[in-house]
Amino acid sequence: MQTKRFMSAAVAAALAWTSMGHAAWDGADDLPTNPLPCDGGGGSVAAKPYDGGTPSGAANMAGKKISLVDVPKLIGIGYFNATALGMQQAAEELGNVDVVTDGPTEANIDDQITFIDNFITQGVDGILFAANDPVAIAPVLKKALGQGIHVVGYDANSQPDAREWFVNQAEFNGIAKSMVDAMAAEIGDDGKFAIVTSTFTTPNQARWIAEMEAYLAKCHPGMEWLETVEAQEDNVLSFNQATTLINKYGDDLDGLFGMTSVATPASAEAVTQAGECGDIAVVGLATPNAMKPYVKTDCVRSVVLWNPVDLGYAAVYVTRAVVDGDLKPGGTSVDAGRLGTLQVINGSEILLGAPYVFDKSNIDGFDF
Amino acid sequence: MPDFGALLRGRPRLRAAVLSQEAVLLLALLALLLVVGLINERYVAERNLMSIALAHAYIAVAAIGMSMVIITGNIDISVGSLIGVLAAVCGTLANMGLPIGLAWLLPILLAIVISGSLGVLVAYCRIPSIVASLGYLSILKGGLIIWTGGAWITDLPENFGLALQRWGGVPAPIWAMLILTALAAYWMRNSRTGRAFYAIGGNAEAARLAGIPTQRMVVLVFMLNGLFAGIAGILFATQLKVIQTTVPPYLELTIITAAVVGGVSILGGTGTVIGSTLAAVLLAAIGSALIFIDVSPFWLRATYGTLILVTVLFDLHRRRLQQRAS
Amino acid sequence: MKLISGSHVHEKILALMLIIALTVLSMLTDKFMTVANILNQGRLIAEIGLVALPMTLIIVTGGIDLAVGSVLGLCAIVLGLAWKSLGLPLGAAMAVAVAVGALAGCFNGLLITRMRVPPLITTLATLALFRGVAEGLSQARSVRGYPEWFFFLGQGEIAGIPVQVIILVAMTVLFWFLLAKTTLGRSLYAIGSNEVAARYSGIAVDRVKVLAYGLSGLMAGLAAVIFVSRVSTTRSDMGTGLELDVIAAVVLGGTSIFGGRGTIVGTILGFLLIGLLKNGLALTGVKGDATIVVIGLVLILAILASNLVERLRDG
Amino acid sequence: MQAAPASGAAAAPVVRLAEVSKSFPGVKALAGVSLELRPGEVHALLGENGAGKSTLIKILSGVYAPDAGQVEIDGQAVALQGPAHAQRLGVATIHQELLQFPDLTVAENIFLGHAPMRRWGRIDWETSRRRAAELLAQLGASDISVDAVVGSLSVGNRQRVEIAKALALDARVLVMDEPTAALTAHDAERLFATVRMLCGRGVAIAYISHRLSEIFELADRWPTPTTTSW
Repeated sequence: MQTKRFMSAAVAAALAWTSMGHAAWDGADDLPTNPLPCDGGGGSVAAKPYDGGTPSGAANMAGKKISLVDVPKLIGIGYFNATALGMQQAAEELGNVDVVTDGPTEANIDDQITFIDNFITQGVDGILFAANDPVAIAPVLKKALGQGIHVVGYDANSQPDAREWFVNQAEFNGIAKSMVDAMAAEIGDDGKFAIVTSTFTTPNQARWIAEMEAYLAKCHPGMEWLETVEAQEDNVLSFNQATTLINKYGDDLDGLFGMTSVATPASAEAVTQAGECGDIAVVGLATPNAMKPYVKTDCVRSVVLWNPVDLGYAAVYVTRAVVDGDLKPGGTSVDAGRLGTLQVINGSEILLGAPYVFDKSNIDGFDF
Repeated sequence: MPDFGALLRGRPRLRAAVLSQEAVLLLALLALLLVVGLINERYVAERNLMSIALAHAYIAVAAIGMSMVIITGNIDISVGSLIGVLAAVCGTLANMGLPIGLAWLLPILLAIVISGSLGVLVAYCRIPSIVASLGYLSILKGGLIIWTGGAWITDLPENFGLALQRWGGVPAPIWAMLILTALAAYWMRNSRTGRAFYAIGGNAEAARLAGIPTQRMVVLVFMLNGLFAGIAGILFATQLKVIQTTVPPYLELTIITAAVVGGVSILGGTGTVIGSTLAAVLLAAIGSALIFIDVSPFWLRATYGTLILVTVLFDLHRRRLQQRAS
Repeated sequence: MKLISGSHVHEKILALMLIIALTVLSMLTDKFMTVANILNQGRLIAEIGLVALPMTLIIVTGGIDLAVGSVLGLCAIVLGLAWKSLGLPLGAAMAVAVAVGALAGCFNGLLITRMRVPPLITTLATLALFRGVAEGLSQARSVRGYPEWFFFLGQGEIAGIPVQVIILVAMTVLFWFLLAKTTLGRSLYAIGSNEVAARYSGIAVDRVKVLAYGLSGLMAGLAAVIFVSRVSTTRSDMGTGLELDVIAAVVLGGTSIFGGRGTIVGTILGFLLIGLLKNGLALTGVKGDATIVVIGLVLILAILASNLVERLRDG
Repeated sequence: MQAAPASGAAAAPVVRLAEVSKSFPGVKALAGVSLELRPGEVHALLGENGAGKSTLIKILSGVYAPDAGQVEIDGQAVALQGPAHAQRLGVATIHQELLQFPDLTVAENIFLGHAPMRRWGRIDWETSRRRAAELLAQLGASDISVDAVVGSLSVGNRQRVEIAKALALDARVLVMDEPTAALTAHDAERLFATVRMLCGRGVAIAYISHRLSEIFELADRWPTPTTTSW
């Protein structure tokens, strides 16, 4: 009978997948990893010539009022609310910049492209972006450059030649080192951990995880990575996935990494509700406000993050400097208001600084 | 396959019980627990069982209302957005300093009003429910972002966490799921209105000619959907210490899937809310099991989709068996 | 009043709404009503239009296909893998991707006709299944580095007109002819208004339905190839949420969700109204979230208006 | 030609239509139709499809209100407010396309909308099933299980359930629209017997058919062409 035949085929297929087991994760973008030295100190990278793009025939707006648009990966999450806030602060300080933030409601490559394209048609002086996909976004960014619009990225990069500068919150290997070292400090060099991430296709998260794997192998070979689960950018799903991991591994689980500002507080909540505070460490990227309850109850000792308000703030300062001619290809540093002077790395990236580690002593000093 | 037909002929009640989708789902759930429990006994430990039930308790509550709507031959694809909006309203009211009870109650009333208006569009303006609710999905989702800008609601009052309370060791959402399912099942079975819902879904024209005020009933069923979505929204909002004010991805599809896998015919007229609750729990159990038995995370969704398809095919097979047996 | 007499009431209302929207928007901003902008918009939304065409056929039969977005994602992955991992020539890989789309659509169609699973349930399940297969096959890897010539489909132009707009126009004519002028088209309407009667009058109902779902998969495959060419990369999450955009365009176009009624002209009008509204509102500085609200309102109001007009006409 | 009424002398009509007209935009569906239905009589209505039969049936069952003319029940002019109102006044209709609920049981179909109730608005299933069984027994249809799903029954049996439904309403007038259209010869015979039995109990029956032979077999009265317009 057809129904039966179909069902047995389906079940067989399901079992076949099951037996495939889970493989470690390598970032899946075929880029080399570059783990930092174990004992601190920056990895030295050879200086690279400028590899960004150049807008063709951009009007000289030096010192004049410019209007910028900001297209984050998605709107409606705390992280990009914070970057948008930083941009408004910078615009207010500078006085000659307008910034509008608008973007898709889901981290969707197609919608983001449409938004940028509409802004090009609308006619703006500059576009700030955080890419959902480095390659997919490139054609539309190149189109903007071709029409004399300045293009600066932050948070999530595109192909270098599709934009002028990228404000890098922290290098991938730096984040990886901070996260892994923080975890090792809590669970020891033979601890076992699992990861809760957004999706495997999110480029930043994938790179961080790949760098973490490389750094683990190099500096903490005794730690055991149990598995990685996806939880979208969804609070409740992150909580449920973390809870399932806690239930699955029981006492074998020593730590949880949260790879997004959604997954980390949800993982902390899962550990709290399971009554495992102190037994299961939570380390992750998160905003301070969401983590305060857990840091204060000592359930979470350290939260890794750059300051996204500063990131947005820097992006606007960099764009202003580019328009004014203060930052040109080949430049080595840029002045960024209250953040002081930021260094150019990697050809066309501006480094915000080392990732920041929040703990009980300083978390109350931040509100974002 | 044994001849169920012969075994059950002349015993209509036994036949109905054995061949019901509820029995099938319960068996599937028990089989899953047994098999995965043998592979990893932690899967059937009390706390994981509790986590499974807890994970989809609010889905199950929302699926009760959805089942009723589908039983009348309609559908509501805006329910996920509605729950997102309600959670934000609930948190905002609580942080405005309203008594907690009101912060829980007002969103439920709001949900009844919003869903009721959807029902009016469907019943009186004759807009097909899938179209009207597609419009509502956009409006609620966009409206939520305009209103909150996506800022999380934090610093909620201490006693806000309704879903975190335990009564007799069992979390409140599980109680809500069990009690509401039992009440709704009894009401659907034994009240004239409940039977009218089945009649409308089975044959709307006949229901009208039999003197059932079909338009009012459709508005009522959407209001009930709002009631259950409202309760689900409160359970959803109060289970963590922060409220994420965006619409949870694919929430409406999960709720509809629970109703459909629970045996509610998308064509209207059949199905029970017990089935949809069992299905909601089964879906959570599958999701958990896939992690416990180490399915490659890349193949997780494909496995999940296959299992839904298998359940649905099995349900159809069962129905055909049932038809033949009688 | 001419509007309410005669046939195609809904199409007339839509055309009127479209004209009003165009007029108002072009008064608000001079960036909107330009050939360059309109053509560029066509490039950005062509995939939705391509999938909306066969969706019209399906909804006319009283069915629905929620899996189109997932089929698009699956085809994109198949295209990338067939080229990069299997080493097929890119042209062959494109053909394989479209074929896989058609097969996925036929799979839906067979479940619906042979197993008699209602379309909504079938495609709800395969929405998860196909997306899952795409994720499983891709292992979350993007395929990039396509040769330049491949980008012609998605980024090139012929006589100043984006290539995919030309494809969309050609396909629109083809589907219009199919639905309005052929026996197949009549069969689709017949199935939608009374399936049993259609069966009794000798229409091969099952075969026609499988064909409709197969076409839907095929067009999703074509859209996938164009999409990959437009964005130069392949990801397993491509096309997420596409189904709702497509269904919105089709029902706004007046195709009855209960089957038996609908036209390609209506679908294209609905598709244009949504696309140009989104674009025009964005150009006038309305934010994306407010635009979503406007689209939702327009959807409800358009159906409401045509119901009202029909009621007036029928007394 | 007029057969003698089954129950002796002509009783007063239960339902009387006087010069009833109904139009739809562009169509005059009924023009001045008059009709009397008496207890214990089968009143045949003969006509081709589209001759206004369905409009007449909908007026009798309270779906449409006439544009002109009067509907009288028990000698009183009434304005039927809808199907439920007509049912309350004792007029039950069995539509050609058997308007039933295929997923619900026989008992439930019989009592849908007027089920016996217990306290707190609960349906009294015991009583429903018992009374349904009694009604089926009266029709000689005890072979139908009250717990069977109607969708699983044969057309003939579905029709008997539909008649039981009318009995449950204590209908004094039964309107039957093309009742034999989908029946086997055997089922049709059984139906005629039932119709005669109902007549014997004093029910007035309006029997709509286009099969002359049936009309001759059953009818006590049928309208002459001069009084109707089909």
